[in-house]
Amino acid sequence: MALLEVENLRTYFYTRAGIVRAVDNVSFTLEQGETMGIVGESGSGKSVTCYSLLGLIPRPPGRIVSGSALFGGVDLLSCPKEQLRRIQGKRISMIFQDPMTSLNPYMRVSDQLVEPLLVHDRMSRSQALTKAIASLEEVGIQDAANRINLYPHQFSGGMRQRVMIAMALISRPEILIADEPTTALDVTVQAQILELIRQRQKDLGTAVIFITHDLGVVASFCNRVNVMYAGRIVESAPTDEIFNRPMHPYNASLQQSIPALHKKGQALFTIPGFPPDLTVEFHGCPFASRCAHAGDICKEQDPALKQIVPGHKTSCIRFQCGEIADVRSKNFVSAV
Amino acid sequence: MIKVIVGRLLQLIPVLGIILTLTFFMSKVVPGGPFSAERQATPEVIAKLNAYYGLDRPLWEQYLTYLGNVVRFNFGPSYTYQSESVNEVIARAFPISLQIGTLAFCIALIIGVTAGVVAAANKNKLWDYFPMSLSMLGICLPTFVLGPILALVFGLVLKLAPVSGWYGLNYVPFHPMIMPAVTLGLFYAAYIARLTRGGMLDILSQDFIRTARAKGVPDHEILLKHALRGGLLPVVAFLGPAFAGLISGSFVVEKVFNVPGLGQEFIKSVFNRDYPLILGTVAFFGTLIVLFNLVSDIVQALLDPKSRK
Amino acid sequence: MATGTASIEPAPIRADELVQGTSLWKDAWFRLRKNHVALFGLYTFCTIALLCLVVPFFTGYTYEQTEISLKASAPMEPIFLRTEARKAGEPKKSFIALSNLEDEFLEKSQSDRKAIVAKIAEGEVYQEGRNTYQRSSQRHVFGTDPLGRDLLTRVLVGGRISLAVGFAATLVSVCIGVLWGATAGFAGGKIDTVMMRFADILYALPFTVIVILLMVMFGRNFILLFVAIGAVEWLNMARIVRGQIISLKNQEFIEAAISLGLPSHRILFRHLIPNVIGSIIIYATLTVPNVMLLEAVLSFLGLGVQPPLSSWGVLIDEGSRTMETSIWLLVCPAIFFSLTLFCLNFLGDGLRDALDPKASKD
Amino acid sequence: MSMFLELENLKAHFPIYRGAIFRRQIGSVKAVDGINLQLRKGEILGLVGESGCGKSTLARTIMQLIPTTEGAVILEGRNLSEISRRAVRTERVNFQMIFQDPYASLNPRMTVYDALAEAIQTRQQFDKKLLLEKVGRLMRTVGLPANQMRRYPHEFSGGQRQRIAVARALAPQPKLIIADEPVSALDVSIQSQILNLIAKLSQEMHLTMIFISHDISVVKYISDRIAVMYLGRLVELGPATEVVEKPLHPYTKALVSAIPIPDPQVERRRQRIILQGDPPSPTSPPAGCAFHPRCPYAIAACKAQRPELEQKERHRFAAWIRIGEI
Amino acid sequence: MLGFSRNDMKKLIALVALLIIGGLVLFGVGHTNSTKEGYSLTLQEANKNKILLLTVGSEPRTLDPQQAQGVTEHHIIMAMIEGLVAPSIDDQSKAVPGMADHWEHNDDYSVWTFHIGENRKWSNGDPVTAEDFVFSYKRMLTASFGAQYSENLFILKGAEDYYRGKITDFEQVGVKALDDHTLRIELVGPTPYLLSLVQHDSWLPVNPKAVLSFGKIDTRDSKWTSAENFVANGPFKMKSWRPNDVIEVVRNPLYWDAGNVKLNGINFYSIENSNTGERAFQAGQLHKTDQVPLDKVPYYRRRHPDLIRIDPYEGVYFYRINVARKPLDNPKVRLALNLAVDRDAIVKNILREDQRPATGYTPPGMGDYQPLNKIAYDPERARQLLAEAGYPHGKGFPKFTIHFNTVESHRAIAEAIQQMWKEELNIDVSLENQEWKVYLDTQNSKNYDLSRSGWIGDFMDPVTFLSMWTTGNGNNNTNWGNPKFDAFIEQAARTGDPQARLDILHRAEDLFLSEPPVVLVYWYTNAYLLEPSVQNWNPLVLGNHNYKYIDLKAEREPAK
Repeated sequence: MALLEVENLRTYFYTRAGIVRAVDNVSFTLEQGETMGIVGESGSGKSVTCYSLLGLIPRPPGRIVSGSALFGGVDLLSCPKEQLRRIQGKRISMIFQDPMTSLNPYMRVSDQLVEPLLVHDRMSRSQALTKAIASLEEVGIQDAANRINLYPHQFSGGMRQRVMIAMALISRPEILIADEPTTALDVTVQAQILELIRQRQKDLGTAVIFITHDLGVVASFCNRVNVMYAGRIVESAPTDEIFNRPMHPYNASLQQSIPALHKKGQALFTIPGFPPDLTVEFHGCPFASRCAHAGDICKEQDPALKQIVPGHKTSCIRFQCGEIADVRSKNFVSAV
Repeated sequence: MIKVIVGRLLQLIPVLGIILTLTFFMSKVVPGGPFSAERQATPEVIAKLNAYYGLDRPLWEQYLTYLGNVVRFNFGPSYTYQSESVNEVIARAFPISLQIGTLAFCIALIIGVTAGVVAAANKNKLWDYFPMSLSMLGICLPTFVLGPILALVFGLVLKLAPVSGWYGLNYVPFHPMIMPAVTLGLFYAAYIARLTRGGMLDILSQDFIRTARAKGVPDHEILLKHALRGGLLPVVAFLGPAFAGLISGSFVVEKVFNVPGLGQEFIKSVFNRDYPLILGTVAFFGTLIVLFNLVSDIVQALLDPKSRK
Repeated sequence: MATGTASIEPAPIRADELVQGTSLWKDAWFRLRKNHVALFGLYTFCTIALLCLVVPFFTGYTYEQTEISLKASAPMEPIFLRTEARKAGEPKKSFIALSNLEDEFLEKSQSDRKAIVAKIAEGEVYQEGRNTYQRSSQRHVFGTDPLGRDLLTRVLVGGRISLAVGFAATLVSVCIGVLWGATAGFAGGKIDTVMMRFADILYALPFTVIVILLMVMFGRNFILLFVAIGAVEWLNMARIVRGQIISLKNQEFIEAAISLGLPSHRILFRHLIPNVIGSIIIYATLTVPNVMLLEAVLSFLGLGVQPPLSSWGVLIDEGSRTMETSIWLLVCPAIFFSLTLFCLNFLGDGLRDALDPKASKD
Repeated sequence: MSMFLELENLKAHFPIYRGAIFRRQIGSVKAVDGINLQLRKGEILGLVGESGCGKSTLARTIMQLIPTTEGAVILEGRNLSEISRRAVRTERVNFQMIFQDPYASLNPRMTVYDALAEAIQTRQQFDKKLLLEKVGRLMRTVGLPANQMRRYPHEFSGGQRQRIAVARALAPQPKLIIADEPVSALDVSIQSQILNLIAKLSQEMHLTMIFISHDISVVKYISDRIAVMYLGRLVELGPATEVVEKPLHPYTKALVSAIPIPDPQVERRRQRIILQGDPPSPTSPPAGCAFHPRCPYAIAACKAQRPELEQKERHRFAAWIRIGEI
Repeated sequence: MLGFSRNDMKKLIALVALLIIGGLVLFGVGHTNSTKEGYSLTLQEANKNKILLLTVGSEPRTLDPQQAQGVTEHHIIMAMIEGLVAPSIDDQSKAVPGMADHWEHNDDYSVWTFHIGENRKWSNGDPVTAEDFVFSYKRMLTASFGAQYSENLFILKGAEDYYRGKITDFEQVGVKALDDHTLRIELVGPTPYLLSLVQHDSWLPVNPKAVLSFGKIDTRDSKWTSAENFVANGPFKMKSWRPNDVIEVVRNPLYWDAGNVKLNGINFYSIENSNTGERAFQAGQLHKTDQVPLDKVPYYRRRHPDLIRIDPYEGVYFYRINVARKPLDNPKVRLALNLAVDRDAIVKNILREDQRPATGYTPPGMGDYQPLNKIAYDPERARQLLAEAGYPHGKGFPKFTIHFNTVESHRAIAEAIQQMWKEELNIDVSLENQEWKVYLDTQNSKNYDLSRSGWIGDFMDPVTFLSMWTTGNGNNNTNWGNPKFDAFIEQAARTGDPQARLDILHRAEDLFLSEPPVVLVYWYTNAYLLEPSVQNWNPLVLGNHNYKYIDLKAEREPAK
């Protein structure tokens, strides 16, 4: 049985401008110990998906409209608050994008580190502290015994993200959700952090849901990738497949527009237009208006994620029907 | 830290210098003298009195002499209290204001912070509007209305506390300072409630609260452990001036409950043209404000690790 | 510029084709409209202001017109006309309230008094000595004050004064505070240090002192009252504006404006100040009730407006003294006063939520 | 030949004070510490480096938004650091900046029309009708529908806002544009639109540009030459493709290597250089070569000697003492 | 947002409750011990212990009788310092022995001899001697001391010359200690009202030793009046003085008539706000208030007539008219203004304390002097006079201003009068209230049109009211002056026959009121609240109560 099974998750935000369908019918499964990437642009619903799982959707205005997320027999979306709380930080942990704001600036690092242990394991403070120092050392912070008493602002960005990781992993969770953990960091530090997460995952056997907008990071890091667009998963496949055999035009276009693949002077491949306004209810494929391959059917029929080859699903209707075989844009010549 | 404190204390010197200078000349410009009375004394008597207190000398000379005395912490004799010096007046009246102020401060803090926290935790729900409306009463009714009403209800109807004066414990366990303090405290509670609510809402929308929730920290712990410390920062910034205000600005309450505090003393000194006492109290209050601002800055620094050095 | 980019010159733009944007103000207004409490505050406040402005013309009384024989009469209390025969000249007419008839017939027994009053109330003319009594059609919705003046009119006219003081003083404080704070914040460096040090010193002056000294010094001039209060209240405004300006100053759009070579005054007035107006409005909304309270305290100290003009502060002060005997003298102005403060405070809080850029998403 | 823009030993230091009463300077943040650069007209220079390395400070120093501590910014032969503030103001139309955050770089209280009209009028006053026309044309140039000009920035998406920002920078018809991370806040699919726009416009209008980014692949795509900055100093300078494909300085190597490539096979094969630790603080930079604490090739001499930017090959410069050795 | 679970709410409330209770306990405990010693009193306890609790209004500025200026000080000093003679229990025109056992005077009342009793002692044990009085009067007349009431002693022969430095030898002043127990007073003219005069603060003795041990004879801010240093010769001596709160006096065992003193002590509270005082009275914290809030008067009269007392009082309330200003320089205008004031209505509707409408200037009760009945409400005549003065129907009458100090009743009266003149005479008047000292400044510098005033008599003789209106008198302040009036006053001072003297004063006042520089309003009464348990508190015109007669009924009074 899969570790986590999410089905038909819908999370809407009821705002003044209208109902934002931030996550619209998302289903996926996570296996033990695997690293699953969720890729998408900002506003595609990748963070909201994970926040929904941990009950972190601010309500109002957010509300989980439907769906289930089975984790060890418990439905995370409908279980009592208290039960969910006992899972949060204990069996499922999360690290966030911005280490500058995600640590409480008014509390010592030590107090924040031991909190999951105190809250969940009823450990004594001194015991918890020993464990916290050990976990800080494990994420590569030297002189942990002293530095644990500092405040977050006394750490650099990379160090803070290490603290976040230590804190998330301190109670050895089964799932780690990493929400763009490297986006706010410098490229050189980003590499360190990725390496660290990879390392810790190997040590602890934790399953990781890795949220990012950077296809490059996905390529180096994940076993399996879900590509999200406009609140839906449009393609889901093992990493190699995603890159070598894209089955959704959006995925393909994303890869094609990366500057590194272009020659100087050659115009970059662009996806025309903008992502759709999620407050407007629309029919058909949300990507249709920007898609080079779109046909009439795309605007009429609601797409559904379908498995094409084992482990590889796409929601592209025309691909499903076999109308197109290569979703890549023709007028693009790779430089690589 | 100590350097900062010393620096701030040294700032007192120019601040007081300017305050005293301003007040000195301002009070001299005000019409009416300390010795005018309904039954007018003869010009000779007035002249004698002016000579006695050195008020016949040129203004700049009076000013210089005064500054000279102030440097030696001698604020001169009071004209109103003929057997007391300004220092003695302050020494006897200030402890009373301080006691009332402190109690009022505690009341304001308890009511205000509680109301603010409850309101912030229930944003835009009944438990937001209810405590906020309740605490708002304190600033919607002037103290000189709230005071008599409290006196009427608790003093005359319920007979729980004396309605006037400062002479000990008539009604155990209620002390005569409770009612003035409550009146005063309610006024500040409203401000504190509002600041707490704002500060808490601000903190509660921060990313690190989300982190704490992701850790599975229970709600009340998030509120009291994670949010309160940062949420109270704006309150602390307000407390310095507020405490100074509580102590110096309590004259209305002191008048209503006939408490012999310094606030009343100050107002009287202005009405009596008791120049030394005006200057003395103004200087004293000025010092208090500077001091309490300093204290609130220190507390802020203690609460906010980022500003600590 | 961009010559030859478009091979076909597009048709000229017509003004009516332009899509009109919704400014942040409109946006904030939409948010405010969602906030029922704030909206209630706004509407109630407007209603009160409108009442104060218009109704005194229609009450039939003026605020200073005394009817001293009437004394304090309760709201809607029946009022009798007493006609006193005089030795020479016209008979003298005066009004008397039902409750004050007791004074007139003090020596009579209670049952006698009751009978007489009932008779007059039914419209009969009652004669006693040189006086005749009959029911009058005069009505006082809020009753009258001890000098027999119509309380409704006085409360509403007093409201004009209080609101005028509140707003004028706030205006003064906004003008000084914004200019001072914006200049200090924008100029920065030594100018900033000097200007803010000066404000610090004023801040350390117990501010009620200054107002009292000013009031004592210059008498009870109406204009001066709010100038004095405003001149004292601007300090906080200056601090807030300065803080905002400093944080805005480092924003990229200000750097962009500087990069365009715009003159300082244009940057200040076109780019910086419009962006702090939100804070200014919020703080101003909260200053108005503060000023009104301060005016009330001054009234309590006997430093308020000149009689026979009154303000809510004066009326409440008078009313609080007669709390036990004629409670309406306190309640009527206090309701107006408290309601206004309540509304302004809630409106201020609502505005804070509405104008807060962070809240712009929901 | 005289250069379009010359930076001569440009320094921007921020003093650090201590003490409440007697403030004394106890040091300075050397955000920009002696930069020498020349740009030809029409050239696009890419500037890469991590956050805090002084890229943005350099940009603002050139823009005269931050006073220069030392050195000179010479634009078309005029030393901007020496002329009066008033003169700088009139000079500003000639150099414009595009900022990183399209949400912060536009005045939220001004409509697009107001913002662009203001920028256009810095060079010349126009009557209302003509102005409307010009704003409309400008909007079309950057690919925005002209009928949207009465709207406010918050009504546009991030990409559209960045287009407005580009339009505003172009409005005074500048000769030099400094683009400070113009695409790093944007989504991948939008990023390429803006990059295309900037590339197209700079070519058409023959703009000289300094393009700042932390993403070496973006810089490589858009610029003619690349300058790599580390802790306020240039460590490498050279033609774009060469610098990326054959980096000379170990820091450049690390930067190139740190960028994940969206190809799992390549990623798996690739030998990555993972630098240790964080970039040091510019308050107290390490002695000698600032990079030595993180450098995998550091030797004792690196601690002692601060290498200057030297020409190593044709058009290529680097500041590394072991350049011939490895 | 975060929702509060019920459990959390409970915890929070418990925490808050704990804090509040903790705070209260802390403060309670902190104060229980410090204030035990007999300082707290309820009315029943006070009755039982015979301690009178009363308020005297504002805080006294000093308890040095020779510097005292006001009624407040006087009421407290009365308890501790006794003059040559003392007030009687119920008749202000009579005097009972004080320090003087008996006394006599010559035929024209210009030389008086007081015989000081043998058993008269200061509270420090010293005997009271005639020399003490001489010292006291010398102190009063020492110019550098700056006593406000020095003038009161100018009726002593040579006193004014000594004060002005024309003579330096005090021996030449008309006060002599013939021996330890005989004091002879020589006056400049006949003074039949001397016995009333010497009860005034300015004539009270002080203990030379006490005064001189804390300074020189002319030291003003001397410490001798503080609680521990005060030397009394009256029925009570000082126990404690907490400024702005309370002055406690207790029975003086060395007082010559100590056996007849009924009370064990008096607490004089200073409660400035009359509403606070009234609340304190209601709450059973006071036996007597100094006044009744204006609006409470009808309430008490109707509901608790047993608690409210309204005594006649020797004072007149009027407006000063600045006769230097047009058109107020015209006596007809001034008379018209007087005649258009409906005093009855003011007294009946605004003040309601049984004040009498002032028909003349000098109030009733000044010995045998009959008050004048000259000014009445006669709007018809007022209009006529105004027309004669050139302002028919108030046409062309310039707008003028009434100045008054900030007190509610002043305002109410001014507002009423404003309205009356508007209605009766069609004259527009504006009001300006001023803070007390500014008001005094305005009045003293004669920078006003009309200025509210009042005058309280110091002793039982019309002179205390009329002498102020002589030309250029420091208390005149109206620019009014009439040589004829001055001559009358001068003549009265030289007349020894009491009746003839009063006639002259009558004629003076009549002249004064025929061209009045004042607008008369009313003659004062003194309304106050008094617990029925207080005995022998009789209405006295000057309000001088000899506290030794006052007693308290120990039993519980009927509930209010």
